[in-house]
Amino acid sequence: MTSAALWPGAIALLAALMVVTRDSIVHALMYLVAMLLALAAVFFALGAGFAGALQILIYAGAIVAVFVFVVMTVDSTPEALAREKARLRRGWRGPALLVALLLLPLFGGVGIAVGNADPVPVKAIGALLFGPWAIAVELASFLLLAALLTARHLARWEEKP
Amino acid sequence: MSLIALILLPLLGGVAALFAARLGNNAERWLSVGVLGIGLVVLVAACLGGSPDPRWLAFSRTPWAPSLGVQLLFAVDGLSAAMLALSLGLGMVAVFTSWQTNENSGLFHAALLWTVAASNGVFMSFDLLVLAFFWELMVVPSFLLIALWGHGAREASAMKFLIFNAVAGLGLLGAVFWLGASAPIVTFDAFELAKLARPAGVQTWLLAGFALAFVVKLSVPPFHAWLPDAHTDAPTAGSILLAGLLLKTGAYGLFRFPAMLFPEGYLALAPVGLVLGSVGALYGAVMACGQTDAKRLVAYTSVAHMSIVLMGVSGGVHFALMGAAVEMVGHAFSASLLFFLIGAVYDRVGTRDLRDLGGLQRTAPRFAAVFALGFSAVLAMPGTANFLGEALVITGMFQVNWIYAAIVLTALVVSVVYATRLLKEVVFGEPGPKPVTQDLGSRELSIAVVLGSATLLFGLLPQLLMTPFTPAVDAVLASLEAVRR
Amino acid sequence: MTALFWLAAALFGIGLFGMMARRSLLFQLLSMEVMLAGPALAFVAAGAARGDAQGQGMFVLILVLAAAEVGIGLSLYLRLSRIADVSDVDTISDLKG
Amino acid sequence: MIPALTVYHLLLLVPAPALAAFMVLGLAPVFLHRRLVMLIALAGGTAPLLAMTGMMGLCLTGQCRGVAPIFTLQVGTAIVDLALLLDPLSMITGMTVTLIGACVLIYSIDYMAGAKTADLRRFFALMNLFLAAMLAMVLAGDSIVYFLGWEMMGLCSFFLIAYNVFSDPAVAAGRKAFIMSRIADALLLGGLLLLFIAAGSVRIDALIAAGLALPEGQRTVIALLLLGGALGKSAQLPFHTWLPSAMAGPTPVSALLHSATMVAAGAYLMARFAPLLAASPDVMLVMAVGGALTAAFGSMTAIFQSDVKRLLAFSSISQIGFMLLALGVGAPAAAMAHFVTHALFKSLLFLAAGDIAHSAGDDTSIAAMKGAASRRPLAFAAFTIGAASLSGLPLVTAGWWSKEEVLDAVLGSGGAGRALWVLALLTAVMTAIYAFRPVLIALKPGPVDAHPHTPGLATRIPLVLLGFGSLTGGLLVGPVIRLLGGVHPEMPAYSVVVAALAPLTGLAISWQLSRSPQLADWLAARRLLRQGLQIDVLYQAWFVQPFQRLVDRLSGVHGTTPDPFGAAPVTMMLWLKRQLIDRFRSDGFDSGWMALAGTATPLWAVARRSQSGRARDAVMALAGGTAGLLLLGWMTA
Repeated sequence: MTSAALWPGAIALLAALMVVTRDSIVHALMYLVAMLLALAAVFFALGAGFAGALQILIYAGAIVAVFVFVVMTVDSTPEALAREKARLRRGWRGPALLVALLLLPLFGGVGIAVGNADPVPVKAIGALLFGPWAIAVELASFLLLAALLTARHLARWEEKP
Repeated sequence: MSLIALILLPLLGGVAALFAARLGNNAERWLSVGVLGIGLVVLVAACLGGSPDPRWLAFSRTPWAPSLGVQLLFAVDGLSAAMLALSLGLGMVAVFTSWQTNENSGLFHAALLWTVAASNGVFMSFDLLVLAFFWELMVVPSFLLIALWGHGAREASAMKFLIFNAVAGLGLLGAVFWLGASAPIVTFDAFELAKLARPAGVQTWLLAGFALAFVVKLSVPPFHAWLPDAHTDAPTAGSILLAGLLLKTGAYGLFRFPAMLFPEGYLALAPVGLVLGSVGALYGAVMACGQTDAKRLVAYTSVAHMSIVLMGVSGGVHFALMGAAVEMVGHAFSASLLFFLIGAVYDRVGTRDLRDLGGLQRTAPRFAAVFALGFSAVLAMPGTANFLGEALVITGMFQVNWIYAAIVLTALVVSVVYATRLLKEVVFGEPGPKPVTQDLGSRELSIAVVLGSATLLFGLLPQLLMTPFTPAVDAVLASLEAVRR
Repeated sequence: MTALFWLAAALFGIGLFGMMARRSLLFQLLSMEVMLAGPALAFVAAGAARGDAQGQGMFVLILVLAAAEVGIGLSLYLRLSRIADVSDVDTISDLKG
Repeated sequence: MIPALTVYHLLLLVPAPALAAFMVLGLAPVFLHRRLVMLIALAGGTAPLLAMTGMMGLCLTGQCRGVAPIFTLQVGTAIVDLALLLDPLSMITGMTVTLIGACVLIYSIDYMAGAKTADLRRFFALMNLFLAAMLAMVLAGDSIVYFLGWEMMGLCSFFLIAYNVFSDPAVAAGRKAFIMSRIADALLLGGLLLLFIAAGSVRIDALIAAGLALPEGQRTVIALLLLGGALGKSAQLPFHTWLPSAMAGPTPVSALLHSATMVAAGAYLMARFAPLLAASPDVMLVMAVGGALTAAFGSMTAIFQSDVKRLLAFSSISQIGFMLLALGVGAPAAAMAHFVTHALFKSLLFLAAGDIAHSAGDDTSIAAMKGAASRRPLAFAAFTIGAASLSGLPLVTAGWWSKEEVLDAVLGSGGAGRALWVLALLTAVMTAIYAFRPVLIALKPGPVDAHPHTPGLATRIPLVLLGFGSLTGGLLVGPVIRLLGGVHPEMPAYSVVVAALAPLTGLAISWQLSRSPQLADWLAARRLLRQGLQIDVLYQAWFVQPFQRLVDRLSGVHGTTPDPFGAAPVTMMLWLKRQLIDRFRSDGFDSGWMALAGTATPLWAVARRSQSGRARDAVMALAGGTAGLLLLGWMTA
């Protein structure tokens, strides 16, 4: 089951790399969709079908759709693309080094005692979310509401910004 | 317990006035008048209620901090009662005087009531630590009155007032601590402390501490420098409280405590008091002749009169003590009347400079008539309480040493010089560059009539004062007599 | 199983790289999505390994967080795009000390 | 407290109407119509006369020694018991005062007609208050009421002299009078209080008895203090300077206060305490000599005056000198008899002079009297009668009878009395000289009436009444002296003849003066004498200016520190502050901390560069920090 997850996982990794290195935002977005779908596959492979389904529906579906709306406002002329490329080329080494330093202890130190367990039924997730975690869920809903209001407020068109 | 109410009423009334000011409709003013009126009723009830000790009209003892020997020990005799009535009554007068003061009126009335509360505490406390507490407390609201609602260099004057009185208060506090600690069981009960024998030298030093606080508050030269400034820059109500109450606390303290606690020290320091008083009586009178500010002039007359009170208190004979007590009351009314009138002139024309004033006789005849009354009182015309007091002091001085009597008589002569000058510059002559066009209104007239008729009443019916004062005077004489023998 | 955690760490690292290296605001937002995917994977993987529902529960919460973040982030982007050059966030430095 | 009423409590009714009139006029805060003001004033002024007449009736029926206690108060061991007293002395003085008061107030109705209502009210209020005060003093049976009246008279005198409040000289004259009489009052108060201590009571009879029991030295001091009070109030040497300036007041004021009644209160005081003074022969001598000198000085100075009112003022000084002379030789009865006649003719002179001055456009100079005989015949006649009485023309005038009594008493006292008698005779000659000078000038032709207002009934009645009194008052002298218990000494005939010749001589000289312009010019040129030897100037230089300099110095007029005595403690505290506090002002600890703070500034400059304000840099720093922490954890694990 783990090995079944590794292939889509590798795809997700590649796709993620492509996301952060593309010049064109549209391409990056496409790779993001790819990465999300690959992750969904990973989830299915791990037996977390509920998570996988949510990943496809909400992430790859809803969130990316919002991104698409925004991306439509971007002026993506060849000059702009060239400028973006030049910028990336100038300053990728520092961040890369930092990330390597960050990952080094993670790869080196993280070990997880692995056991094989049965897939979790969706019913258990529901019982968890609306049982012991009810307060967390409510807080999350507050967060969403707050985000909604904030977004509406920030994006409102004003004559004089 | 009702005696405590005499302090608590104005104290809490002041807090209430802070908030009542928001209600509008002069709520804080009527509240203050009501509180003071209730205070008068309480005072009368307490004095008529009787007390176990025939020496006192009212007596109350409540433990407060027994481990420190501090208690709320209040006693009222005729002298205290007169002073308390004066404080409450003049408080009312002060409220009516400042009916037009609108700026931050809540705090103004609070400060006014707090001054009354603290001086009430001084006038009846016989626990010395509580006395010292009220003594210092008294300074703060008056400081506010001068600093916030005064004129001219009010902050500087208020600071001067505060520094002089707070520093002098340390003398009292130090002596009180010494006294309390020297008793076998720590106590600040003046009656208990009076029973303990002390060497004459110690008594003299302790009395010096007490007297410093009292004499500075009494503003006897050379400790008077704060008074003219404070009076000049204080609002009218502040001047009335200053002249009517605060100076009197000094006189009251000198009257009550030195002979009671330190009879031998009293005898040792009496000549100092007499000399200081006689210098002050002449100095104040001469200084008053040279002032150009009307309020300053009256302030210096206060210095002179309070010096005469000091002489009377230091005299140690019946007439002198009685004269000092009567003079205290007489001066409270006459000085308040003059300060009130000058304040009324200032409100109208915005100046108190004698060179710019004049012509009240022509433009405001009622004003002139009342002014003449205040003028007669400050001159110590027979028929005013001031004359009675000064004549009694002179009589007593003749019994002590004729030189002191001659000095008071000389001061009486000089008083004509400054009083006629005040009258000449303010009432007589042609109206100055800023004439007073508006005569006294009915509110102002009634204040003036109350103050003026009080002066005359106590002058013409002296028994009203002298009968209640007799126990206090006799007590002083008795404790002195015990030592002289 | 460890590989999946390495994968999660790598996804987070890549996202972080994007955050640091890209100067266009939109790219940074995308990178953030990538970053969020890392922990999400780690939670789901751990939950699957233990057979515990909490892993997927956390995923749901992360999902909500991501949704909120995208909503606010994009509206901020729109707002900023009117007053500044959002293709280079380094030009936005009003907080400079 | 309040004792049972007796018939003598009717004495309270004597000053009461005047006091009531004062209260209504002076204190009632309502508008009063002009006529009402006059009516009230008149009632207040004349009712005391009626009440006093009743008391006189009581007195003449033999009940002439009564006390009306008012209230009693215990002060320590002493008793203050206020009372009014009716005895021959107070009866005679009271009658005189009420009579003159009524006449002057009636006269004032007409005289003050030109004044504004408000001023009129003030005038009459003060006149009534004065009358009440004077009567309180006269009828006082104790020193408190006595001094009350005494001081209130001074106060009224001040306000009435300064009645014209817009005139600086008037106000200055008022202040001068008030201050000088206050000095005398202080002396009197001292004397009365010393007596009070000795007696333990304030009743005048008790005071006198206690004073007599005192040792010689103390008694002399007290007598001197009382004499000082009398000299000041009566404007005798050396206090006389205030009276001539006091003529700045309106003429009725001069007539009532500053000639007839208040000024003579000193004589009344001396008569009241006569038994006490009689026990101090030295003081008696001082009083007699002082009185004689003042009489001579006053009459001599009066000769040189150019102003009628000032002339009359010096005349008052001189005549009261006569009274004190009589008192000094132990003849209070003669003194009081002279007080009565003097009050009559001196108020008559003032009232007549006032009317004449009105007709000359309010000019009170002697020169302006020319033509008065034709302008105002009645006033002129009254003035002439007054002058005759003043100079004491024999037999027909009241002045002669009373002056004769004084002269006889002086001569009869023997010893120094003879010298004083000669001086007094000289004074009598000079009195006639100055008294007739204005009369003779008034006979000369002069301008017509400048004041169209003809004198009404209110002017005529007092003039006629007082004129009649000035002529026939001599009949009263005998009874007065008998009532007061005086005896007329048997005198050699020559003294009577000489005394009768003295005024006639003076009249002759005066006649000569008016005929010879050279003499008149010579008189006018004697400035020093006209100004009373310039004693005023001396006082100015000796007392007023040094006092003013002292005041100026103390109040910092010339750049000195104002209020030096009060500034002393402040200066001392500031010096202490400089010495103690300023020395520790540079605080070592504080400067250490400040240095530390100073080094932090460059550090801050470096540190602030790290704040680029770019979000990416913040993210990088965050990532670096996290990486560092993780590496640390990994390597140490």
